Amino acid sequence: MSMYIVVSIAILITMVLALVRALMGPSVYDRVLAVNVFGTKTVLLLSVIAFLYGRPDFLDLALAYALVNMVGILAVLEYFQNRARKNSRSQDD
Amino acid sequence: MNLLELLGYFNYWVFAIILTVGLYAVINKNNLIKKLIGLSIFQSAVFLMYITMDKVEGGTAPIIQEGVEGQIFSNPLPQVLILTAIVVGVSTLALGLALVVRINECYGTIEENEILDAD
Amino acid sequence: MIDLVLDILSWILLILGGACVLIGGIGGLRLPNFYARIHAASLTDTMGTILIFVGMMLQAGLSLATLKLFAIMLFLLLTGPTATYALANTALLSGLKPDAGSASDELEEDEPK
Amino acid sequence: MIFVFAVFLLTLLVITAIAIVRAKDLFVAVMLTSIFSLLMAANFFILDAADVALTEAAVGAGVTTVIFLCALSLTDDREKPREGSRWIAFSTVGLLALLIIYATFDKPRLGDPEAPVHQHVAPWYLEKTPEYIDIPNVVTAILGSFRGYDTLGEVFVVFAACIGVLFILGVSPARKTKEVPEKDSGLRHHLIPQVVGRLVIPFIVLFGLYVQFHGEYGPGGGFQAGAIIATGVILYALLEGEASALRAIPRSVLLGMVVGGALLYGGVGVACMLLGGSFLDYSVLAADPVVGQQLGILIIEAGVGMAVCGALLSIYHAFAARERLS
Repeated sequence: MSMYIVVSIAILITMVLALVRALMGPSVYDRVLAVNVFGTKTVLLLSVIAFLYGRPDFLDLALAYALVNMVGILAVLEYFQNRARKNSRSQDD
Repeated sequence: MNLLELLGYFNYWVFAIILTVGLYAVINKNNLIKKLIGLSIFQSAVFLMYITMDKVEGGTAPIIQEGVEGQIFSNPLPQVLILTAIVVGVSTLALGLALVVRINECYGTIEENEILDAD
Repeated sequence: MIDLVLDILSWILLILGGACVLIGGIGGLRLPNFYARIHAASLTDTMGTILIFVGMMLQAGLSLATLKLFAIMLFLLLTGPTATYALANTALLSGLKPDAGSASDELEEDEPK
Repeated sequence: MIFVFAVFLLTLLVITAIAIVRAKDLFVAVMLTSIFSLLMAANFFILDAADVALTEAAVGAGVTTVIFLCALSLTDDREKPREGSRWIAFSTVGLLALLIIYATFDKPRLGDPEAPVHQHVAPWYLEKTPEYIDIPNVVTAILGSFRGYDTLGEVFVVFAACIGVLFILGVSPARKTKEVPEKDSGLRHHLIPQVVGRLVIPFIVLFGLYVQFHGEYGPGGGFQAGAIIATGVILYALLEGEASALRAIPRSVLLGMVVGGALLYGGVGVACMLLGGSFLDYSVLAADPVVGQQLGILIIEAGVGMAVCGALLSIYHAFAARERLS
């Protein structure tokens, strides 16, 4: 049981570090990277806590995050791509 | 009142702070999208309060396990209310954003004071 | 006897995994520029994930939980690096140059066009 | 120990909320919102609300971010600084916070089994679910059967919001410039996301179906499943361009799903009335009342899943199509 606690403390500290990076920036990409790290850390934390509670049937949650997390980052990629295209078009006009 | 008992109220304090932070964004920001973000923070604070109330000491999620006797379950009712509210929250947020997009097309800005000046 | 060995093994794996996650987190905060920080993030995304999940799988034994843990690990290993790739690509296309000469990108405060 | 984790995560939640409001760049605010949602889900999970955490996971990580980013690329992502004093708002809000904190001292403390919430109705639900409905997940039982009216109302709110978005964004934009050519749309030029995305999409949809039909035994149900499947289709739209996603699932099918899901739910209620029961009383659907209840919950969950999935996808397409045209 105690090893789960040790691991979750490590994950929690990493979450804080990622949050600091997300708040500091400096570039937007750093913030997006921090969001990504935060997402994977949440997956780890949820799985570890499911074991800590002794109810491994709740791993579904972590599975949902593992599958869905990438969509947000890809949406960011498309957002930047669209913005670059819009900027280049408005320069053409 | 010892420390642990005080910490028992911590969830409610966080609820109060997040609620007012969201409210601040709604009343004091000019940007309409920022207002909507504030509204969704406000909403999350309410979710947090409901879910805080469902916790029972030593309890577990209200899913009955076969072959385990004498389990304490947390209160399922607030969970049902909030579960539906989250999805409804996203769809109403989308409605608000749609309005903002249309406003931006008509006025060319999403700052509230500039819109009021334009009228 | 087997139980004890499994316990010790999963202890070691979980501790190592926690250490990897932590090192990656510190790296993500301390390294000087964006492209360097991506490397730190990849450490937590891959090595930390593998070690922690294998450690938990050893604890779970042969059950549905192990299968789910394996699935989560697989998807994290697939999606994590993809997301990082997408991010690095975006940054490069938007003009954030990986410059070996300058150690810091603090000057590029505003995001490039 | 878990309790300490909860305090820790809640502190991070407060910091994130303040940072969101302070952020000048709206894109940064949206990114921080997704961290906020992750923290929220972890807190829900620690507070024993597995179903709610799954909903937050399904909605917060994918759909919310995508819709926000769509709206941002249609408007402006810079917030203009505000002139004038903000002390009035600040002091009002601060006073309100102090008032609420003062009021919380009358509340029962976290986890108190004697709290008034736990005395009424809820014990009855927990006790009677095995007898009347006989499914392990009490949350699904309450959602589908005991408080079926409530859920019906929520489904109609989602339906109405979807119709509203379609009305507001359905008007064709005034200034039409040239459309983005199809081969440039989406992330077609990025090989790695393409390959991995194509690999992951079937699993997302499969997991969505698992959540839909496993909702009676574990965390899950129609709301979560609808959101997860919608996320899978949105991923396809991001990779292949919005137009080809619309070709795969046309708009009429999406609208049919929204209307059909809501009608299916209402129809089950009417069927119950025709079979001699009252509205949404599933016991009459089969010879054995327990089997009837289970059948009813299965059907209405399917209706909810269809309606939510259709609504979220219609909303996404309404935003994305506008982006493509303007």
